[in-house]
Amino acid sequence: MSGIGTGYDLSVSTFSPDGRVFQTEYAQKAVDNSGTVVGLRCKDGVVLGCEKTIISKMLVEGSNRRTYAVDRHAGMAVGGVAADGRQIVNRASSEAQQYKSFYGDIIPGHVLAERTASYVHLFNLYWYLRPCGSAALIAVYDRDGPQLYLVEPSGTGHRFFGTAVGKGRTAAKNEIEKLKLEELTCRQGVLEIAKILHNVHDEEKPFEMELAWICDESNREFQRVPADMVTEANTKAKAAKDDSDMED
Amino acid sequence: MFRNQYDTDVVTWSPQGRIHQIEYAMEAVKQGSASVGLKNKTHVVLATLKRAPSELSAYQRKVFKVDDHMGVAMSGLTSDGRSLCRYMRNECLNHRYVYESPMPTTRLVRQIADKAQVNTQRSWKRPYGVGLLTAGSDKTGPKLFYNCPSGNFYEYRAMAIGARSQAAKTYLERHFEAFDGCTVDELIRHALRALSASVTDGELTAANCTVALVGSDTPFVILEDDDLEPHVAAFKDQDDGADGGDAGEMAVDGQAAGAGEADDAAPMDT
Amino acid sequence: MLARPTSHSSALGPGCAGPSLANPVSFDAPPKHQAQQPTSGAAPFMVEPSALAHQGGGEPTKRTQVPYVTGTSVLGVTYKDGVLIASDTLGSYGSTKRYKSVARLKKVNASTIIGAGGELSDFQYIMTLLDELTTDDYCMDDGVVLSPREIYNYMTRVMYNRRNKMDPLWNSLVICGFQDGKPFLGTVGMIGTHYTDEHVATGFGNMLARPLFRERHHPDMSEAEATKLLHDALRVCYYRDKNSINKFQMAKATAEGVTISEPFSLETNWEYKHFRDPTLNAVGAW
Amino acid sequence: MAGFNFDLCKRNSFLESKGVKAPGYTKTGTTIAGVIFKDGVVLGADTRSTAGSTVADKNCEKIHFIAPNIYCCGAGTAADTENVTGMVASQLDLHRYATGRESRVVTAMTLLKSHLFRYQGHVSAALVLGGVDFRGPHLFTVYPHGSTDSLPYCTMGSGSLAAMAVFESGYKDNMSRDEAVSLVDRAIQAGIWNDLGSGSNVDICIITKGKVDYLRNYKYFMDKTYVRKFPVCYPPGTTTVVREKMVALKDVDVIEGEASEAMVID
Amino acid sequence: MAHLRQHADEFEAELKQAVSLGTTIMAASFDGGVVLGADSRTSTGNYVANRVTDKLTPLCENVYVCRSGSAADTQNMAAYVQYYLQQHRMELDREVSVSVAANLAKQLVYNNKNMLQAGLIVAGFDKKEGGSVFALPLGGTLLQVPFAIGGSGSAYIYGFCDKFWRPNMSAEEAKKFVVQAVSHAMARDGSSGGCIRTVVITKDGVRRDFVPGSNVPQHYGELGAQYATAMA
Amino acid sequence: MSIFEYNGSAIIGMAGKECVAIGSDLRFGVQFQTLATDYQKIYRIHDKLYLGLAGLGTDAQTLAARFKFKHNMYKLREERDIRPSTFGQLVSSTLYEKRFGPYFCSPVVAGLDKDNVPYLCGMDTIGAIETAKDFMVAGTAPDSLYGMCESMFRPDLEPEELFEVLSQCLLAGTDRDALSGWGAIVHVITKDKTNSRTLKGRMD
Repeated sequence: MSGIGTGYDLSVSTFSPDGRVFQTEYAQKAVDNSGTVVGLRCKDGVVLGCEKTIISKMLVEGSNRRTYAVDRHAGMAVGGVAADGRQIVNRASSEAQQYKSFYGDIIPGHVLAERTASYVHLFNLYWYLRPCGSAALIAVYDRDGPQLYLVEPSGTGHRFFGTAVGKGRTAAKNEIEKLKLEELTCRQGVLEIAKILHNVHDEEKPFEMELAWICDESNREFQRVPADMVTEANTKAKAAKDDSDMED
Repeated sequence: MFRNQYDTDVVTWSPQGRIHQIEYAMEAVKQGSASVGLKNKTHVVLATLKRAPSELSAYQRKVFKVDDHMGVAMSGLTSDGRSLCRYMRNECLNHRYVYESPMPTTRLVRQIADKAQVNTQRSWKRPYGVGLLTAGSDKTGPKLFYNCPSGNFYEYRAMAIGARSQAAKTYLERHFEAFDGCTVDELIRHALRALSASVTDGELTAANCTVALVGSDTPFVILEDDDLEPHVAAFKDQDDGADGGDAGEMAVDGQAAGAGEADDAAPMDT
Repeated sequence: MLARPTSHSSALGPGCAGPSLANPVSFDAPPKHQAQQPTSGAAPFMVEPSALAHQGGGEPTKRTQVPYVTGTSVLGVTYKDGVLIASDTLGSYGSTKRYKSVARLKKVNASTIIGAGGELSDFQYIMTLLDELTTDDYCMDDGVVLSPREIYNYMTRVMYNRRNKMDPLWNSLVICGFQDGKPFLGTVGMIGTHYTDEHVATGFGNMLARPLFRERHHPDMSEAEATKLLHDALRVCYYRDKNSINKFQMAKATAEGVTISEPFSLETNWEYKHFRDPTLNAVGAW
Repeated sequence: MAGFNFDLCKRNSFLESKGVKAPGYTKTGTTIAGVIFKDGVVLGADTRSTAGSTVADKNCEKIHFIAPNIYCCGAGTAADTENVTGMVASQLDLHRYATGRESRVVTAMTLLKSHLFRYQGHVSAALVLGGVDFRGPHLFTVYPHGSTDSLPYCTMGSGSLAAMAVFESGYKDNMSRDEAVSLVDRAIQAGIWNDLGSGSNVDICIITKGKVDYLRNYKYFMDKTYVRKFPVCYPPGTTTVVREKMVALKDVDVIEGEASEAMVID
Repeated sequence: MAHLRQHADEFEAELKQAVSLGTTIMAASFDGGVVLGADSRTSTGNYVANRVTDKLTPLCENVYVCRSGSAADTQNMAAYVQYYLQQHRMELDREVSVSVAANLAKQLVYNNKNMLQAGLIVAGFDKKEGGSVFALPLGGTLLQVPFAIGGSGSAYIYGFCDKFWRPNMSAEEAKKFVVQAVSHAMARDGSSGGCIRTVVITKDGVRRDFVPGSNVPQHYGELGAQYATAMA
Repeated sequence: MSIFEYNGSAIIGMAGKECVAIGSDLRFGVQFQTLATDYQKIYRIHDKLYLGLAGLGTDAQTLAARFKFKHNMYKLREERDIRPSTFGQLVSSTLYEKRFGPYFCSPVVAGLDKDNVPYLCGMDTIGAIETAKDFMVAGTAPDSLYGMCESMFRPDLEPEELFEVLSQCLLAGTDRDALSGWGAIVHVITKDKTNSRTLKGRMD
C-alpha cells in the first residue's frame, strides 16, 4: 500500500492504519537509490567496498569519503546520504572512545553495533527529527575475531557474513551468496568486491571504488586498502567483466 | 513553481527518498553571484563576482579571511556564510591556542559540513543557504573544498559555484589539468577568465570582482580594486592578444550550460 | 568529526572533563565519559566535597593533592640526526621502591615520544588524553597527524589549565620527536611552565644532569656521543638520586621514526681506592 | 673561643613575636669542592656571596687557611664559616706551638665537628676540609650539625649537585696534579654556571706534601660584559652642598720621648 | 571519678575515628590463576573494631579485590564497581575481563583521589588473559604486576616476597606463599592480625579458604599453638 | 616588616685615589613617620677612620658608644690610633659575639690606612666581613644603592670627583627608598684633611 497522499506519511511519529511508518521507509529509499556498498566477512578479516559515482572530473581522487575508521579496531562504510552517514560515524567513534575511557578496553563489535543502532533509532522516535538517510556497514576486529554488522535507517542492526546496500544490492547479494566466505581471504575478498561493484555499476557514469578493510594483513587496524591493490583489483575486475560481457 | 506536500520542512522525506528543503537550499546557492576556486601545486586562488544591491551601496563582500592559512569565498545567503565564517575563525583561533599551529583545512571543512548537516535534521532549523569554497594551505599542501548546504563537502582541483557558474565550470573543466604547472599569476588569470564567463551584465572589472590567494609561503590575501587592477589588465591583454574567439566561445558555453545545470541538481549526493 | 576528544569540555578547556550527561543517548552532544550515571537512577559514585570540609564548615575543601606513586627524572638530548630521551623504570611509593618495571617513556605517534616524572596515575591519565588525540588522527585518515611541537603545545595547555583549576596534574613531562627534518625536544612542568632546548632534564636531573649537558652537549653530536653523554648522566642520577634504580629505558626519535629500547642497566663503579677504606690514613675519622 | 653572648636574644625574639623580621645574613650560596689526587689534595671554590637574592660580594674568598698544610672551603652563613675556621686555625696554631709538630687534618676535622655539634646546626657552616699530613692526603666534608665524611672527592653548598655530577662522571684514582686541578675547575664552573647561588670566579688551592699553591682567581670571569665608553663624569659643584666643614689634619709633634710607634710593646 | 571519665572520653574519641584497614593484603598470579590473601584485622585507633574482617571482596564472578585503607571508602567503592560490572556484563553478554574490572576501580580511585583512602589490589581470572593481578595504590595508578602486596603490613614483607615469589607456581605453592607472607607481616605489624583469608581463582571457579588465628604460622619470638594454655 | 625598616637608613662608602669617602642619609623615622632630618649615621673613630651604622637606631647608638669605648681603651693600651683593618676585625668580632642575638646593625667601615691606602669594608649583622676595593653600601635600599654604584663608580677617583660620584649615588639611590633620604652628609677623607659636606636632598 502506498502512503502517498494519505497524510500518514508526513511524520516519523505517525503510524499508517496498517502499522507502517512511511517516513522510515522513505529514508530507506534514499539508501536504496544510492551507490552500492558491499561488506564481506572473510576468514581473516572484513572488507568493505563502496561504489562512488564521480560527479565531476575536477574532484580530487578519494574525495567524498564513504569509509571511515571509528577506532583503530573498527570502521564503517556508509551508504545513502553521506552527510547523515558522517553523523553516525561521529557518534560511533564517540561511543568507542567513551567505552575505552570508561572500561579501559576496546569496544566489542556487538556493543558498538548496538549503540550505533540505538543512536540511529533515536531519529525514528520524535516528530521533530527525521530518520537518517543512510545505512552503516560496521567492520570490527576484536578478541572474538572479525565481525560485520549492518545498521539501517530504522535503527535495526544485524550481524552478517556478507551484505550489500544501495542501488545494486540485490545483484550484489546474489553474488555474495555464491562466495565461500569461510575460505575467502581478505585479499581475495577485495577482488570479489571489485568484481561485484563493477557488475552492478550502471555503465553510463564513471565511478570510483573506495575499499577499506580490517584484517590480519592490516595489523587488525581499520584501513583503506592499499592503492596498488585497489588498482590491481580494478583492472582484474574490469577484465573479468569484459570477459563475461563477451560471453553474453 | 513545483510544489508538493513533502517540501515544507526539513524533517520530511519524500516517497522518492529526497528532502526537498535541502534541494531548495541548494538552489539558494545558485542565486548568489558566482565564485570560483582553483589550485596549482603550491597555491589556491579564489575569485568571486560581487554585486552591489543599489547604485548607492558598496559591493557586498564575499571573500573572507579565516586565518593566515585559510579563507573562504561564498555564493548564496552571505549572512549564513558569514556566521559559518565566524565559526571557522573561532575554531582556527582555538586550534592555534591549543596547538600553536594552523588548523588543518580538511578537519575544519569536515566540522563545517557536520554543522551544516545538523541543520538538515531538526524541524526547528533550516539548512544553510550558502555554498562555501574554502581555500587552505597546511602541511598537507594547498586544498580547495566545496561545502554544500546538504552537509556534503568535496575536495576539488578547481570548482565554480553560484549563478551561471556552469560557464565557469566548463572553462575550468577544459583547463584544470594544466593548472598544476601554472605560476600563481597564471592561476589568477585562469580564475579571472573562468569568472568572466559567469558575468551576467557588463564585463569583469577590478571593481566587481575579488581575488584571494593562499599558499605555502603566502598568507591568505585578498586582492581588490587597485591591487587587482594589474591582474585584470593582464588577463584582458592576454585575451585580446590571443584568439578573441575564446571569450565568445565561453559565452556560448555559458548559455548552453544554463540548461545543463540540471545535471548537478542531484539533490543530495547518493 | 570529533572536534577534540570527549575528555575535553569546551567550557573548561583541554584536559578538563565537563559534567556528564544523564541520558546516555542524547542526540546532539557526544556522550561524555567519567562517572557514567547508573541508568537505574541511583546516584553516581561521587563524594560530596562539602562533606570533607573542616568541621568549622567555613573552609572550602583544599584540592591540593599529594603525589603517591612517582617517577623521578627524565633526561633528553638532541644530536645530529635526532633526539634521545631516557629515564629509569621505577615507580616509587614515598621512598619505597615499589614498582620496578614501569615504562615512563611512551610513544605518542609515529614521530613523538613523551616521558614523564611525577605522579604516575596522572601520567596514565595524560596518556589517555593523548591516545584519544592520536586515535582521532587515525580515524580522520587525512594525512594530518599531530607533530611533536603540537603535542608539546597541547600539553602545556592541559597542564596550565589544570593548575588554574587548582587541581594540577603532578608531572614533569619531556616531549621529543622529529619534525621538519629537525629534532624537537621540550619539557612541560606541572603548572604549565614549558620550554624547548637542545637538552632538558626534569626533577633531580635538572640539578645533576644538566650541568653535564651544558658542559658536553653540542647539537652536532653523533648518536654514539649522545648515547654516551646520556649514559653518563643516567649513571650520575643513579648514584645521586635516592629514588632511582639501575634499570633504564632510552627512546630515540629520528627521521626514520621513533623507538623505545628494552630496559637496560649501566655499569657502575664502587671500586675507587678510598671507597674501600675511607679512613685508612686517618684513624679516628669517619 | 669565648663563646657567644645571648643578651639580645630575648629582646630580638620579642621583636620577632611582634611581627618584625630579623635581617637575613650573608650566605655564601656556594659551590665548594675537593678531590684527592696522587700527591695531595685540590680544593676549589667559587667567589660569590649573597644576601637574599642580592650578590653581596662578587669576589670573596671561601678557601680559608687552617694550618700551613690544611685549608678549608666554607659554605653557609659567611660569618660562621669565617669564624669557625678562624677559631680552629688559632687553636691549631697554639697546638703546634705546644707540640712542635705539624697539624693533622683529622685534628682540624675533630675540632670543627665538635664545635658545630655543640651548636646543633645553628652555627651553619658546611665545610670541605682538605690537607696533607704525615699520613698522606685527606679530604673531609663537615656538615653544620657536626657529621663528617671521608671521601676521595666531595662537594658542598648550593651548587654541590652540579659539581658532584662532574666528579661522578670524571673522577679517577691517582690523578696527576693537572688532571685534578682541571677536574676541580670544571666542577666549580658547573656550579658557577648552573647554580644561581654560586658565581664569579674560581679559586683553587693545591696542597701537596710541604707545599701549598693557593691560586686565587685561578679562573677570572668577573669582568663586566658591558663597558661604558664614556663614563659619567661629574664636574665639581654638581651636587648642591648646603654646608661644608673642613678639618685640616696636623701631624702631632712629639715634644718628649719617641713617636708612639716606638711604644708598642711586642 | 574524673579519672574514669577521662578514660571513657578517650575511648569515645577513639571509636569516632574512621574505621580503617591497617592491613596486610596481597595477590599473586600463578600458572592458571591467581590467589589473593589478607589478614582480618580492622581497627579504630588502637582498638580492634573487627578481628575477623573479610577484606577479599568479589567484584564479579571471576574478579576479586583486596581492600586496604578506609573501610567505608573501599566497601562503597567495591559496591559501585560491582554495580558497573553487572551493567557491563549485561551489555557484553559474556565473562568480564579482569582488566575492565580493574579499570573501573581505577576510575573511581583516580577521579576521587583527594577524597578517598583506598589502596586496592584487583585480581581475577579470565579466559583470554588467564590469571592477572592489578595493583591500584593510593592515587589511582593502575599497574599490572605478577604479584602485589599492600597495606601497612606490606612494608615488612617486601624482602620475603622478592625472594620467594617465582613465576609458574602451582596453585598450592602460590597459596602457601601468600599465607606465609601474610603471616610474616602479621607477626610484625600491629595493624595486621587475626586470621588469614585466601581466595584462589582459576578457570574452575573461586575457592575460598580460611586460616584461623590459632593456626596462623608462628614466627620468631612467638609461642606456637602447642604452648597454648587451654581455655577453661 | 624587616627591623631595618623601622628607622630607615642609607650608607655608602667609596674608595678613591689616596682618599676614601663615606656618606649617609639624614632621616630618622619610626616606620613611616619622619622624626628628624639631621640624624647622622656616621661616627668618627679617629681622623682617618669613620664608621657608618645602618639599621636599628638604638642598636647603632649602643654600638657607636661601645666602639668609642673600645677605641679609647685601645689608644690607652697602644698609644696610637687603630688601623682601619684592625678596627674592621674589632667590629666583626663584636658583632659575632652576639651570633644568636645580634644587633640589628650593619656597619660600613671607611678609613685611610698606612700610606693613605683606602680601606673599606662592610658586614652583615653578625659580622661577616666583606672587604671592598670599590664601594660598600648598607641600609634599607641596598639594591638601588648597589645599582647606582655599579654603574657610576670608576677606580682612582680624585677626592672632589669621589665626592660627586658618591653624592649622586646616594641621592639617586635614596630617591627610590621611602625610608631614607631627606638630605645627606658625605665625609671625604684625604691624607691631610677631612671634608664633611651636607647635601641638599629631596624632602618628600
